[in-house]
Amino acid sequence: MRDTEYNPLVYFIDGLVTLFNGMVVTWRNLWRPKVTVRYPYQRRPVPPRYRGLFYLKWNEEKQRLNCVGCTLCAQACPTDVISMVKLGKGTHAGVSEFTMDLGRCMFCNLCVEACPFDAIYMGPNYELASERRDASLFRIADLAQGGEEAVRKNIETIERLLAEEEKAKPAHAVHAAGGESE
Amino acid sequence: MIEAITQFFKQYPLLWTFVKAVVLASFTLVIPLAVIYVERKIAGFIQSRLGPLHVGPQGAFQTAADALKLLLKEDIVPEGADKRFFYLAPYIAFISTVLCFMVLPFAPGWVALEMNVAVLFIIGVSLFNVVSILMAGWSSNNKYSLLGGLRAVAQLLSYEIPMVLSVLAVVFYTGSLSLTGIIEYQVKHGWNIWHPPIMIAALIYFICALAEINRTPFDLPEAESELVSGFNTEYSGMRFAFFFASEFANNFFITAFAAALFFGGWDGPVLPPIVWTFLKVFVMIFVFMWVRWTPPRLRIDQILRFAWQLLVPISLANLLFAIALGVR
Amino acid sequence: MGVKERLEKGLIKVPGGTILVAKLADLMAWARKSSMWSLTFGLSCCAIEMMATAASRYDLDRFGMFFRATPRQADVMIVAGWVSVKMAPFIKRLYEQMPEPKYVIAMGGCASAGGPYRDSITIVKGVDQFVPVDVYVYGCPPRPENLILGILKLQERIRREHLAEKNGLPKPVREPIIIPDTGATG
Amino acid sequence: MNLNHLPLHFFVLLSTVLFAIGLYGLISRRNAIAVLMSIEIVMNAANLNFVAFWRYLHPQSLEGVVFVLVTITVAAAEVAVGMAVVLSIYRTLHTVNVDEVAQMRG
Amino acid sequence: MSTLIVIGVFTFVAILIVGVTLALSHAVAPRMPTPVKGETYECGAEVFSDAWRQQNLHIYIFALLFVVFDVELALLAPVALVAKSLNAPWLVFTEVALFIAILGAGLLYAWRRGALTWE
Amino acid sequence: MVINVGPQHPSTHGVLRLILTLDGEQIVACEPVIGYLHRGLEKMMERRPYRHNIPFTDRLDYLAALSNNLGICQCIERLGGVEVPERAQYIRVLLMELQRIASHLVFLGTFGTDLGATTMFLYAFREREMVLDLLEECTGARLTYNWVRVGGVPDDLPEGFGQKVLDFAKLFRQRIEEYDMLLTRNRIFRSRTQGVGVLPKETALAYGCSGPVARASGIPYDIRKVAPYEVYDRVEFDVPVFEDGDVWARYLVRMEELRQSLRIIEQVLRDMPDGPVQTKLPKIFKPPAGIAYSRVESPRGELSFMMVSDGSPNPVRVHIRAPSFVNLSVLPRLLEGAKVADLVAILGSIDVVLGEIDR
Amino acid sequence: MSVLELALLIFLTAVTVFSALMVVAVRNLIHAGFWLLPFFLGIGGFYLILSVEFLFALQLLLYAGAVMVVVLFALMLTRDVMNPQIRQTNRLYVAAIAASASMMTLLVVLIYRHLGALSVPPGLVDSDAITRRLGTMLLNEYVLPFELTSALLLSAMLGAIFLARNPRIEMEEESGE
Amino acid sequence: MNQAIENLLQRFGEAVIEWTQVSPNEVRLTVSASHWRDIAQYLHDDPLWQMDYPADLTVWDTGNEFGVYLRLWSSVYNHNVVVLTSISREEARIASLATLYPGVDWHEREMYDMYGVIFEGHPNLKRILLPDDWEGFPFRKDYVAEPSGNPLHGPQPVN
Repeated sequence: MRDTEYNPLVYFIDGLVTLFNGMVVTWRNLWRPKVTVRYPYQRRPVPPRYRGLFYLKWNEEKQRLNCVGCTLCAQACPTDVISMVKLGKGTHAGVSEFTMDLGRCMFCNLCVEACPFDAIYMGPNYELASERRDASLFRIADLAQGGEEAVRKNIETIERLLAEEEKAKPAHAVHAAGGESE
Repeated sequence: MIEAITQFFKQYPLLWTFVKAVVLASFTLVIPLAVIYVERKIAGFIQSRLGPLHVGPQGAFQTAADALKLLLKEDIVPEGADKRFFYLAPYIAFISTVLCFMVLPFAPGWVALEMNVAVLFIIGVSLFNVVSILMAGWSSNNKYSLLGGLRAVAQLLSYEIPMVLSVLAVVFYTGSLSLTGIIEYQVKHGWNIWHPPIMIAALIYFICALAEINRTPFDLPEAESELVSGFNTEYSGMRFAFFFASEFANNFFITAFAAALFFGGWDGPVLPPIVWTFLKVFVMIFVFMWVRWTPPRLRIDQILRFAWQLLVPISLANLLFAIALGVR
Repeated sequence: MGVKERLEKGLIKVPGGTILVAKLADLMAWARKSSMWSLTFGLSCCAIEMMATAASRYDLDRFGMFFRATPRQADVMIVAGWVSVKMAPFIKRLYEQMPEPKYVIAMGGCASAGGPYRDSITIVKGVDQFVPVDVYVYGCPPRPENLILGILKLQERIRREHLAEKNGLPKPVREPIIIPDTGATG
Repeated sequence: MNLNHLPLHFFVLLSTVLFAIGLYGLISRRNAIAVLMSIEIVMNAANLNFVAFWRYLHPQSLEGVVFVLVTITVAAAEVAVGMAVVLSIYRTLHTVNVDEVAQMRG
Repeated sequence: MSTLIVIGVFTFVAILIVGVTLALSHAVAPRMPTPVKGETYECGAEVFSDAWRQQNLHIYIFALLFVVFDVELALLAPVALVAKSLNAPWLVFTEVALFIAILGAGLLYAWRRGALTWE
Repeated sequence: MVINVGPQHPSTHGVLRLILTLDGEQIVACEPVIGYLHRGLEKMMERRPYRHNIPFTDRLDYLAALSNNLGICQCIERLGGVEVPERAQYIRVLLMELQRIASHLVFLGTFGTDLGATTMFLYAFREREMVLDLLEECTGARLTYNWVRVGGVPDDLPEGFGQKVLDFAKLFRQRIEEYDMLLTRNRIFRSRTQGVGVLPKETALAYGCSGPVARASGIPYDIRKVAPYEVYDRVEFDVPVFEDGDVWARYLVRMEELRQSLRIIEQVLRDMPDGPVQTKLPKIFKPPAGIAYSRVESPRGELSFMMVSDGSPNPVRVHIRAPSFVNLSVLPRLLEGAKVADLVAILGSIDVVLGEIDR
Repeated sequence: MSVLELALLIFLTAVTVFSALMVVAVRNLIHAGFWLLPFFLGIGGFYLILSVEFLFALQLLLYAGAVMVVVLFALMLTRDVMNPQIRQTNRLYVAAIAASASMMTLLVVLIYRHLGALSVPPGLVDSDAITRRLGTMLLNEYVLPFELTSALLLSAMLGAIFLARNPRIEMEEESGE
Repeated sequence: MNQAIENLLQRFGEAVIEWTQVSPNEVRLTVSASHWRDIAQYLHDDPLWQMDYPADLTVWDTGNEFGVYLRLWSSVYNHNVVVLTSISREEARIASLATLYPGVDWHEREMYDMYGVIFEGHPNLKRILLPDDWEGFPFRKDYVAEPSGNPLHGPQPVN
């Protein structure tokens, strides 16, 4: 298709023909169904693996969040997105506060992969625009599956469990009282 | 009712002229809104998308919102600019367009000014556009504007010649320099387009018209990817809107001119003449847009080479062809 | 001086002028929000998503938004990507060269808050440190839907700004809010 | 009186004034292009005079218009060649100043 | 004469419409000039030389060619007007052909000279 | 006349700044100014454990994030002597080639826009969305996938992925025909690209150009053939090489690579074995001291990572040989004597990504 | 004469004379170039008053269009040797004023001496007929000037191309051959 | 390849401190910095080597010294050569290869930018990625990295 010599007339006719070819393509596309998604009124489903805003999984059976506050995710994060306050100790430990800063998040999934307790997930929520700069800051109530209510129940459950544990092991009574250590 | 109003105004010719002027100038301002909307919609459909959709029904008020927004935008005049000419350029662009519309017959008798040399007048007046581009490009004191302006002028001038030559072929055929005369000739003798020399002339005219209204493949004056926005880089708000408006009004005009020259103007069965004019114009505008959204653009040297090495010789030869066949 | 005052000076004396002014101001807000031309200006990853937003699938033209290459004809600057100290003066200048009224959308975590480059020595931690930002679109990079949501939020904001102006309230502020360190362990 | 019945001396006087203005520019301008521009003024004044005289005195023959036609043609040719000369000078001597060009010639 | 008045009125109205619109825009649009805003746009960079500098001379040849051909068109226009009514087709054809041929020779010369191609 | 193009300019593909000296329409000299996206990524990587650096590479060449992921993972694997399961290698190749298609489609679209064919941009992005849908389904992200790990890939392909890819391949072959009709065969497009920005073979070699830029200049330099990695030595494909070295040749190389990628994808899907997709590795990864480098054929050319380890959990040095960085350095040579309008064609044909140039 | 017509006439005259003055007097030559536009249009307006529409169209096409653009191009291309601040007049400007003033005086005196001969009413003409007759004449009586014009244009074109050619191309061509 | 290596060792002797054959078509050479340019020139010119393609050049900082890494490829033989050397951190000077391999021009500028290594004989050694007025060389191990603040109003607190 490479041409060597310039001939105006040949070029002109060739130009018209190839232009017509192109116009056939555009004409064909004119009648094709449109691919546009009318976003605010119409949404595409996101695939199950989609990595959007992450959330803390709520365990209906145990009535608590799966998170035990082990900070493995925070350690796995390249950009220090996650910080948390651990609640309690031992097998029944949980989190009382879990904060993430979306402004730094790369949605890289490393934290999810690092979590051995199946506690955090990157969910399908991608609508993160806001007029407020601090909208990037997500506290535990925003992240937990079930919201404020779940957090309250979570703390209740864990404190109850901790209290039970304390009864079972009176030797460690001194430490379990406050339940606040990192 | 309309008769009465017309009758009333006809008693005061000056007032009547004034009314016509206001109507036509407003038309020049309003028609771009329609043309731009159609253009964006067609571009959208060609490109597998929907185009303006959410402002008004099917996005119909989109261009009105654009115009209103431009009205509300700050009007920046760069410090380094040659202010006087910076202010003046949009005026000239707009005047040129309005004066073109002035001699354009929309339907029998629907012409603001019957001129014997309308064709020459149109060509002359459309050269004002060149001056305004040169003015805008130069006075902005911006390198992109200047380069864009010079390119635009070289291109417009070069394509003016074959365009006028193809128009002259029509003049040889119809023996009239007035648009009304040309259309009336066609009403009597059939459309010009059916004659072989005029077909070639129409093709040349079509190509030149693409160049004159800066459509791809000749959209160099505002070649966005090279010279930012060409000669109107520094223009903002309403001043830019006037360039934009006159460009799209020119788009309308150049197709209406073509309709008058080649396709019998208002001539057509059943429907009223004015409808025919608009029908022809919008069909042609559609073709223009269809072409516009297909090929890439040419380089400036290729554009000029194409005009002078091909279009001018062909249209000169075609002129002789037209004389040989048309002058009997 | 606001548009309203200027209009009022001329119109308020006419009976019914107030209503007219109010209607006109509504119209203005409508025009501003339904015709936001954006500056062709992409920095990095987010710019590709911005292009994808303008492309067929998401089609910004639906909202009357298209890209203008020169800041003189743009209303919105979408800062899409991280901003280095070398780039910041350019962005500032481009912002300054846009005509009023103008809006800024910070697209992506980098433009909003510095993104993952929190310990980089050359990345500015959010463009709101030198230009006022109206809408922050978080995500890395934000999905096109997310950007469209940001644009809708901006439209909402324009409407609200206009309402505030109409009711004599102060405009919503556009000052940077520097959030405190979340105390993460590095 | 109608505009169509203006006295002839109006046109003659007008073209005289324009001619004088053009003459002034012709002599006083230093830039070669400006000199050419002044020549255009002079020519236009002359054209106006031709047309006016033809229109008033010999409207039946068309010599005045033909003459103007030729003048315009010549003027265009003159501009084309003149500007080419100026640009040629500009490229070689890097000036368009008439005086300087005259000095440099020797 | 009346033509002049009509053209004058149209020009006047066009100016008026542009002027009124611009004035309206001036009245309602905000104005906040700053020194940076007044600077020439240069892709965001600082301005380092003004645009009023020498341009490519070659573009000029096209303007010159345009003038020459424009004159030719102006001369052909009245001929085209009467060609049909003259009832002497071959006379018209030969004269116009000669006219065009002379100019065509010039175009050919320009072409051969390389004036129609850009460097 | 000195003219400044960029950093904000529609056709500089990001924030490249060019200071052009013009004589009329002709470019006399060109000085690229880069670094407007510099973020000291290599330095940042030195402060992080090896595996934390993988997501950062997404943001290098953001059009081909997976190639970058693969590059750094291979480098770490070589440093630590990690074996990759066979199925993971196949998945990697599959994703790389899908990625290559997506990246070349961006090239096609932006190149079209630069030359004025705006519709091409929208068609290319329309098809790119299809690829992105596939990649999103597999990896969970649209642009910054982060889907290669040291020792494999994080997860297997989703259910029915192969069939979807094959369906796409079938449709895409038709669409390539359409692109040819719309753009490649177009006379205007050809006259805009043929003979423009000619890069002779010697210059391309001396400047170290790689990828389509080198292959268009007659250098058969494709890492997939020269130093095969993963399973590229088990699939059949051709490396398109053109001798002309102009914009047109660079364009054709990429168009041909689209077809070759489809070919590879089909073979990979046919041959893919079952098995694990990831090797188990210790929590804290400490490779032995040494220097390792890996080479990957990214859509833009030879992407290589060099890592220096001293046995600690963090690398001593990570160096990224970004193909765009090297390819861009030849731009001043290409632009000498070109016209202003050719600038966009030439720059577009090099297909730079500023993210990896500035690092 | 109606008030409007008088106003139009005064306006036209004023524009023509003023813009002509600006062309010769303005320091910034680009401005002077742009001032040519109203001047040419003004002259065209007088052609309309004299009811020669064809000449008006010609004036638009050739002067306001072509000549204007060429002059502006030339000015822009040689812009770098012009400084809008410096005086654009030479030492002769006093002499120039004197010359043009005396010329004008002479002419005015001459006109007044022959005022009687000039006070004739204009003949009636049909604008369209003029154009048609012009075409006919160009094909019959004035066929020689018609063809000669073509030759003149040819020579102008040749000259212009010869002069404005780019020396760089020439050199390349010569070295290439 | 073996013949080529023998020739090289013979030609430069002590200057080649160490060499290993990594794979059939890849050699890794450790050379002394003083012969940097000569060896590169030899590899470029010698008909048995013909290393005409500069693939990569970089510098790293071990804290004690700078290592320099050059990778070349031969389009004729499809051979790869990695040339390593080390230079002292105080001196930080080495001969430039930019005139020999234009492709390493920008690499050398970048290394100057980041490490302050001066490539002697480089035609245009100035900063490339960082702003021209940047102080210090940020990739050096002893560079105190302060996260950046607002570039237009001086440093600001960083979150």
